[in-house]
Amino acid sequence: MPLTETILTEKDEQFSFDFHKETAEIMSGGTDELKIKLGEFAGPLDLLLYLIRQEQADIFDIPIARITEKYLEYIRLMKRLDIAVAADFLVMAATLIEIKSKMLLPRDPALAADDEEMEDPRQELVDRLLEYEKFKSAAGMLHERSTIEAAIFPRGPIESDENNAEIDASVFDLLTVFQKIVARHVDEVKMEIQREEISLADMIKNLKARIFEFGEVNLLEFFEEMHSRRELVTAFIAVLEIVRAETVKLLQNKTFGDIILRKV
Amino acid sequence: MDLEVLEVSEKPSRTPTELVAIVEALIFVADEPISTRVLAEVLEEERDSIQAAIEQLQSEYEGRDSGLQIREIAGGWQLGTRTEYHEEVRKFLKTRPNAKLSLASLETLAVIAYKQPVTVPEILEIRGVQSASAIKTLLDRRLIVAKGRKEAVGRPMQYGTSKDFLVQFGLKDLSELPSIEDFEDLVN
Amino acid sequence: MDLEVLEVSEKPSRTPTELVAIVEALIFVADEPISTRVLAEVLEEERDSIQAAIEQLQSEYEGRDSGLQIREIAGGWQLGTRTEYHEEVRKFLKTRPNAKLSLASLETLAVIAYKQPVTVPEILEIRGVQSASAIKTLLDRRLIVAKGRKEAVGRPMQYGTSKDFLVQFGLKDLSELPSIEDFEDLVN
Repeated sequence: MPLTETILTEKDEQFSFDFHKETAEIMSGGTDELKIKLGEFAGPLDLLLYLIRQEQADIFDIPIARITEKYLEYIRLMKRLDIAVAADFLVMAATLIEIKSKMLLPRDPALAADDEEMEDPRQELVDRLLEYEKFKSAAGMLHERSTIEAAIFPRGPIESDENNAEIDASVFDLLTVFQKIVARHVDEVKMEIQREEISLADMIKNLKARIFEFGEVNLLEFFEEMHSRRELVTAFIAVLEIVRAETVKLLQNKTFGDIILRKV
Repeated sequence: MDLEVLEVSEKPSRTPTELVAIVEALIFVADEPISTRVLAEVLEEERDSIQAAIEQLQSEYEGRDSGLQIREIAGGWQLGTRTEYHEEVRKFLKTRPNAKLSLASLETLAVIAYKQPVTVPEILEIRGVQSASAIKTLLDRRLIVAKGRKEAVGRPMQYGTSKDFLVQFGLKDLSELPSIEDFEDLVN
Repeated sequence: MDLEVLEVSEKPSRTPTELVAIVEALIFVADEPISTRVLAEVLEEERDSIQAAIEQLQSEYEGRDSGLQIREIAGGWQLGTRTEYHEEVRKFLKTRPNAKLSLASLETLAVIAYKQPVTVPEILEIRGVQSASAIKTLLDRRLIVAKGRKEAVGRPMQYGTSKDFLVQFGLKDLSELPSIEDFEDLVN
């Protein structure tokens, strides 16, 4: 079933955004440059702010019809350029069209006179834009800070850094890895056939030989080779034993990343 | 002779110069920023003396135009190279600057830094766009951590910034971040 | 105009003070002793200038009674702490390992956190390895506490996580422990 978002405007003009088949009109212009620009928008609010600025419009008095039109044009262009248009961009399109139609409704003169503070249909959007823009500026500040920090280097490793083989991973990392491995072997366990099991001593010997030969061993790959749950547990204990007793370090480059056993 | 008195007087007596030197040595060997509190405890000195030693050390490094500097970061003191020499250092280490964070990741990080603890739906509300992959990136780079659950429907996980965030962005602590309201002036 | 001449004249021009600072920065970031030859190559300077810079640096460190020294080791230069302060350095390094948990302790803690209350034989069954020393470490560090005896053969002691555990991991209560489901959305 194609994922389609259909929006009706007051002129019965239909914008249909089909994630798979959308073929919108071609917009003229230097597409390469636009492609880069489009890719840079961090979200619909970002795009909207860009359009408001491009139109030199006042954020507190957004010309909603013109901005909506521009916004929809951009979405069409994104599709034309094969840039995946996230659902969030379409939700914003719908919001804009809704505001636009509300603005076109004639005001009830009786209500308007009574209630001075009748809400501008644009108000909520303006509030969101202002709030968002603060964080966008804060992101810029963070970017500057990280650029400065990247120019400062800490000292190189020294001897005392390595006097304990510890793992820099949270409880969650460890649990995730073990659960992943066990889950992967659940099916195999069901068909487990009686076979000669490798002893813990042999497992440790094999693993040591491998670390010695290659310098490092990817733990996930190593566990992958095990034929049964029991062998897997033996392998896991072997790893724990080696880390405790030997000059071997456990490394993990990123959270949920592969864990590497490396010779120190 | 009283033994107890002897024990009390065993508190290390160091000249100010020695204390400066020892503080320098400890800041150097520590593999993470080391706090004034830890220095005071290990050396059995008053925090004020430690603070004075660090200030002395900083001005020494400044005064002799050292290639290194002592900075306060993530609640502790750390030695690092001066920014002026980053080209030479990078050339020597043959490193490239870290992959920069995307605009989406930086925005998500800004929201988390200022609104922490904050949930995924709350981030969506402010950014107007799904931020799952940005959050994954930030977790991978250890810039954010899980901070318990929110007492709301579904008890969603909340996120906050990590110590690595302070280190990578050169902040003493979170209060060093400019107030989010300060950015309002830029907006208008 | 001759291009080659232009290239030659592009050699970096640094003041002696700058060169000293840069040499200091490179010795500091290097992961092993760095030789005069390597320094000369990276910085495109004469070996004599490098040698002079190092001598200058050494006498600066000497002159100000620094806690650090520049030593020649294995044909290269390295920054290290002065031997006089080894006692303090060692004392500091000894306090440090406690900050982190060993893999065995972390493993045991994870089992206790997710399976509590749990007995030693039960932990053995799950981990497949004796956990006595890890349990002792965790008890010493007050991360776990005894939670009464199990009504089973031998009435073994049961263990669970402590209040300190919650504090250290930033959890309000045990229900805040992350589960796989919390992170599944992000990983996809």
